[in-house]
Amino acid sequence: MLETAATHEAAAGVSYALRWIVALPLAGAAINLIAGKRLQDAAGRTAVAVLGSAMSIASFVCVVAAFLRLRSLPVDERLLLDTVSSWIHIGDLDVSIALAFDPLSAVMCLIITGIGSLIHIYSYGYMDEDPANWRFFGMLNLFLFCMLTLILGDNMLVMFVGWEGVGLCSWGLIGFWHSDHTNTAAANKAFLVNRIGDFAFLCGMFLLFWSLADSGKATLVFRELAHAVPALEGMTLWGMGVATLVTLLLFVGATGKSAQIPLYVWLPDAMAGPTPVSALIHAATMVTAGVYMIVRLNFLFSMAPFTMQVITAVGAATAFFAATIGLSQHDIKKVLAYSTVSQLGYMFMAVGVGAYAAGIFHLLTHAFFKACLFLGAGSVIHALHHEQDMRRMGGLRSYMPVTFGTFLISALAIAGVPGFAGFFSKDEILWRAFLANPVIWAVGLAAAGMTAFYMFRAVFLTFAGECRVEGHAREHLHESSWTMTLPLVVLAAGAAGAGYLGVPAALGGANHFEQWLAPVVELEHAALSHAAGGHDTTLEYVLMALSVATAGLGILLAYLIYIRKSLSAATFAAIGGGVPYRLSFNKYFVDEFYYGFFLNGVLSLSRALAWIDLHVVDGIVNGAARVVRISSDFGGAIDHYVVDGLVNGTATVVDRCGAAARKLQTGGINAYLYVLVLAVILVLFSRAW
Amino acid sequence: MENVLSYMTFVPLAGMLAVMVMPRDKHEVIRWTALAFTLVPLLLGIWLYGDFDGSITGMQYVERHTWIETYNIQYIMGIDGLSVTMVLLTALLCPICILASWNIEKGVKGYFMLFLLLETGMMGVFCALDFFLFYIFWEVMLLPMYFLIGIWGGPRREYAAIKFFLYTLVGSVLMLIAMLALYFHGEPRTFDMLVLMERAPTYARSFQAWAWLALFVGFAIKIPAFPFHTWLPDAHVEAPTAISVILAGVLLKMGTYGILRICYPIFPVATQQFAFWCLAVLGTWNIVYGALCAMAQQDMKKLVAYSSISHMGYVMLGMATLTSQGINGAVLQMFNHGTVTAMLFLIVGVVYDRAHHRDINGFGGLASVMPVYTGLMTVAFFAALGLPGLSAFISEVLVLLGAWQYNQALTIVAASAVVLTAGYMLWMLQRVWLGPVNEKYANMPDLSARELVTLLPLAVIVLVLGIHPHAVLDLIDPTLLALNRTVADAVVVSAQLLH
Amino acid sequence: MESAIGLNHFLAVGLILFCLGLFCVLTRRNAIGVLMGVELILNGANVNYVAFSKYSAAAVDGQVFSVFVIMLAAAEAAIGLALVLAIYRSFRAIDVSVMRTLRG
Amino acid sequence: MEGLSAEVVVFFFLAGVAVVGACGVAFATHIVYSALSLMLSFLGVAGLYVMLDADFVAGVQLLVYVGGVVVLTLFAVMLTQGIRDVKVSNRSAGRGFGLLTVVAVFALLWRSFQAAQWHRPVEYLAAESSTAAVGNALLGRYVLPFEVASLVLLAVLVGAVVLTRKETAESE
Repeated sequence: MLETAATHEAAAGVSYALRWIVALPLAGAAINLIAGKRLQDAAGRTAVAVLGSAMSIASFVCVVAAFLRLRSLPVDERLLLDTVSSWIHIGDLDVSIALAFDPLSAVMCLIITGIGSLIHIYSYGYMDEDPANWRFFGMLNLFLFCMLTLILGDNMLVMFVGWEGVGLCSWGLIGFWHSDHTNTAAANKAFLVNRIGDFAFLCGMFLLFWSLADSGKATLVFRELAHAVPALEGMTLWGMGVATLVTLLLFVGATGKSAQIPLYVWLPDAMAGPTPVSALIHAATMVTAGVYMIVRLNFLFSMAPFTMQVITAVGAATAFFAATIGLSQHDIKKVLAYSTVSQLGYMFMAVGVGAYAAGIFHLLTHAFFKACLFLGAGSVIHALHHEQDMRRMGGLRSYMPVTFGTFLISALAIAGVPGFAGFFSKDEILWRAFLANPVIWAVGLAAAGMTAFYMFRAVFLTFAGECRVEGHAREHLHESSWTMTLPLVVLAAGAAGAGYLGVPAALGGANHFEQWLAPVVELEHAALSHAAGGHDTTLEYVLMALSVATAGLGILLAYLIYIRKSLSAATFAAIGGGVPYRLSFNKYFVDEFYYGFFLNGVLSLSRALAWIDLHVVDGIVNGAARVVRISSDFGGAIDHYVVDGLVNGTATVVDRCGAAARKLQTGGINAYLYVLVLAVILVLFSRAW
Repeated sequence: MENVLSYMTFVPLAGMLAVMVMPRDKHEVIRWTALAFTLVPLLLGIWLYGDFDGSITGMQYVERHTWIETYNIQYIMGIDGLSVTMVLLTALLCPICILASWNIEKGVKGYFMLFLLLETGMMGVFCALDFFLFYIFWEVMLLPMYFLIGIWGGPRREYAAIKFFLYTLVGSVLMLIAMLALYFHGEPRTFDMLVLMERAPTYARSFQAWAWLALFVGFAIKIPAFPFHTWLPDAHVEAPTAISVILAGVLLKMGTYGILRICYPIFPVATQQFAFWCLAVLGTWNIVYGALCAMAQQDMKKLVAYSSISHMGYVMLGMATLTSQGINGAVLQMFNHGTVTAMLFLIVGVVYDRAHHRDINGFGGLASVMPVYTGLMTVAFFAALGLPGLSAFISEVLVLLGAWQYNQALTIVAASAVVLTAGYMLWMLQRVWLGPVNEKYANMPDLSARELVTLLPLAVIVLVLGIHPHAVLDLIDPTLLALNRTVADAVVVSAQLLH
Repeated sequence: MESAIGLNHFLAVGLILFCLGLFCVLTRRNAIGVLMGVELILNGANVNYVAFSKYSAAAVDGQVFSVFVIMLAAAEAAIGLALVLAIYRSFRAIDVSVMRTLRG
Repeated sequence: MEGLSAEVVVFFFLAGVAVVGACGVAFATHIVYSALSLMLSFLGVAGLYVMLDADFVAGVQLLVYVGGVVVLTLFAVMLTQGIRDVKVSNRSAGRGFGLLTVVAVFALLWRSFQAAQWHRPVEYLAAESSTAAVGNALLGRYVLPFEVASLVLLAVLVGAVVLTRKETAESE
């Protein structure tokens, strides 16, 4: 009893009007999606863009205010709560529409609304030719709403609302230019693949809920879960620990949302959407939801070492394979997409080895530099009238200096060049991976090297060398407008400087970031720090040097191939008879395999069942009807010749009589009356006498 | 307002009489009259919604009159948490359907007369508490439906109507047998369901089993559960839009309603005995089978019809679980499916009115042509595929949550339908609304005000119930909990009686 | 006091009216004449009713019945005459011996 | 004879009026005369009702029959053939056979009521107005038939209107 009382006290939190953070983007979305078309027709696209951006910025301001409030609280009590209303209360299930704001959500919300606002501003410039700005900004606002709900949700079901809601927005924005079936197909693919993950997520949630209900602690509220999950210890289902099963199912959900093997296939296709969407949803925010969810439930995942190993392995494998695919792509957005998949792999690797804070840290830095890269790419694409093939770019440095500068900074950051944001976060992950398993570290290192290579391949192909732009696009080459470059500059600043939030102790930093997150992930963090056996700083330095060297190697290689041309890309492509190159270029044929195996399988099954339904199930019904009809025909024959024969015979007799009697029918009324009266007389006489 | 249920039931009948005496060529007058007479039950329904006490488990607004004394047949009307949702759904959908029937030009008078009679039948089924009365209303509703499909339907309307009629008639016959068996089984003879429920513990196991199965088949045809479902696609394809809406929105619910109203409390032991195979397994199969069949359809209405089969599977699965989440989810799903599918059929009806065909591959790019329509369509489609925040999600999640406790394997199979449902819904959406604009339909007008009025209230309900499901759950929860308990306790009670 | 006029007197009047009405019905060829005969028959019956009402313990039942009969007679007259008009329109005659077809 | 009491005189006068009127209906050669005779007969019958203490019925008889039916009949006569058209007015057929039949009926019924043993009331009812009693009966025991009667009248009303309206619809 005492323990539960204490639990409740700890979970009390400070009441704070968090609802405005989500309500403002929702209002923007509602206005723009319902009345936006008229607004745009009446007041021009600026109106809808300003409305959308204003809501986003206002939300950001609210987040900052909440963040400041949170910081003012003592470390142990850093929790803001806002219960909007009750939602579902049936039996053991008691779920409220409630929002919670703790250090982890604070980081996420700042990223989402901050970068989100920048991207809103950027979009104003990027979407200048599109007639449906209202829909675009409405969907972006709706996305912010859903994403913030996902992050702020106080329980798993509210989180799930956001979880699927971002899927909806992603669907709507990937297929934004819906008159082209390539885009809508990509949108559907994204939604469906996500749904597979959601299906597992739901099952995981059910299992978790009922397992806890068995121990009398049924809840889906994160704060309470932290105290309830130890009850799962020792429970098994289908020969597996319940904790393991739950976390595995949730992780499948995460692979769907965060594009990990095996459900990563939708993300590269999702590049069909407008570039700001790719930057916001498919790089900086939505795809990191899986990482966030695992960190949010870190106490649960820490109970399942097997799951953690699976996560680490999947993360590392994804990081590596996606990087190999990125090496050979020509489409600049595809390169960035695989890079995103790869970087997400890093994050999973981190959380898999229990380095939750490092995972979130990388999430943060990645949000900056990847958003910047995407927006930079978008700036280029916009300038080139929607040309995305790097083979038809080149030499843009002189035309678009700001874009080039910011792109370069971000590329340096993602490559892990010391001093830039990516260096700190990536190094932290590799260090923790090494502590857990050197093989994982080696894979991560290789991926880091490849990342450096393909990012600089992209930089060199796009901005350096001679200009290969053709047609009249070349004549109009120019730097983008300030609404587009301003976000680039801000993000590049982040890409350069965000790393200093979490400088590791080995480099003399205090790692503010990790400390900030400590209340959320403290248990595991403390445990692992001790497992590391104090601070083997020498080893850390060695590893750091190695990773920097690898990155340098990657950059050097790219330089040699694409600037100096002293090495030929063809040489590398020909290695092993060209098989590795073709595998990489064709993305290991995974799409084709999925398409042929799963999609066709389901479609064939559905056609077969529909055929069975029409011909067998309904056939039986119609057959039964036919049997009845035939037997009724048979009965009809009997009826006709035997039964009806009798009837007809009778009828004939009646007919003859009728013919005779017909003569009585004169049609004269008086005659009838006579008959009537005489009959009455007859009757009465017979009675009277 | 003690007789509110009778008013709700018989006002449409009065409307039918009113339409009957009108000249047949005064179409506008007939339409407005029909609308007025369906609005009355709606207004009463709104009042009822406010007045109904959800915390009471028993019957409310009970009216009890002797009807045919010789056979102890009574006129008993009353609603509890289970039926109130259905009554409200019926009251809501009927005016919408009248509006959706506005452009019927053939035999206007007959159409609206039959429609009003249909509403009386439906209301009666949900309100009647005397089994005989229930049966009468059940049949009353059948007849207009037959004519509405058979006269105002599509090219194969006669086949569809006869199929519907015969199928339902088979169900009715089985129900009649079970009803008479119940009647003759106790002293004093009665059709009073409340009395029959009290007698439940006295029924022998084998009697319960046979009667339960007879009733189940009768109701399963209506749900429709595999393998009795093949009348549904045909009926839907041929029926006019409004009739499809009623068919999917209200009539299908009568099957599951009947099981919950009659099979559960009167035959609790048999319910427990058969719940797994007949409800849970069959329901799960319905979910997956319906979804897969839907995916292969080329006709928009057929697709929606199969999706109905799939969604009704959730209801069966939910009520089989006998958990509070499952059964609440099931009844909520009945309501939500009523609104969502109504929207889907109305949406299909809109394009059908304009293009006169429903071939999924024959359209394309409607989103660019009809933005308002597309917005509402998106709400309906995403509600149908269970997007959180919209109504159907709550009910599906409750059903699946309840089912998980009941049987994990079935739940996993059933839950896999979330992927399939998303698949066929989005695929249809993509083929019809997205993509390059089909030149043939480039000038299709957007929704008219009348069509907007039919769709908008439903969309609002779908949104509101997604955020505030207790608007319905508060009405049904206590009743269903009591029902759950009845069934759960029955085995114990009957065991005690045997000793 | 025993009255000189008894029940039988009234019954006799009723009977005479009835018979004259019957005669009328049987012999008239004019539809309106037939209808008038029917009225006479009904009057005869009514006289009987009222007389029975007076000379029996059944209080006013007979009178009530006669009221109903009058009502029905009026109704019958109205409809009958309307029919006659309608028939006249199609046959240009109201002679019942001319109306021998059931189709208009 | 112990003298003709006023009652007897009045009875025979009224009965005579009724019967003479009826004879006129049956035997008049002109249909208009028949109709007028009918009115006479009705008046006689109404007088008989008064004698039978049935004031209310008498009143109804006057209103409905004399005021309504006869007028209606006259109208019908005029509308169908015009008042001056005497030719096809009131042809009768088979008078002899008809008379025979009627006499047979008369004999039969006369015999019946003469032979009948009528139950006499124990107390001879006082000669007082029975209107109140009729009123009570109509709205008490007989309220349902009374209401049904009103429905019938309504139907008649509508029916008559329909039958007559059709003429204008067709002729125009």
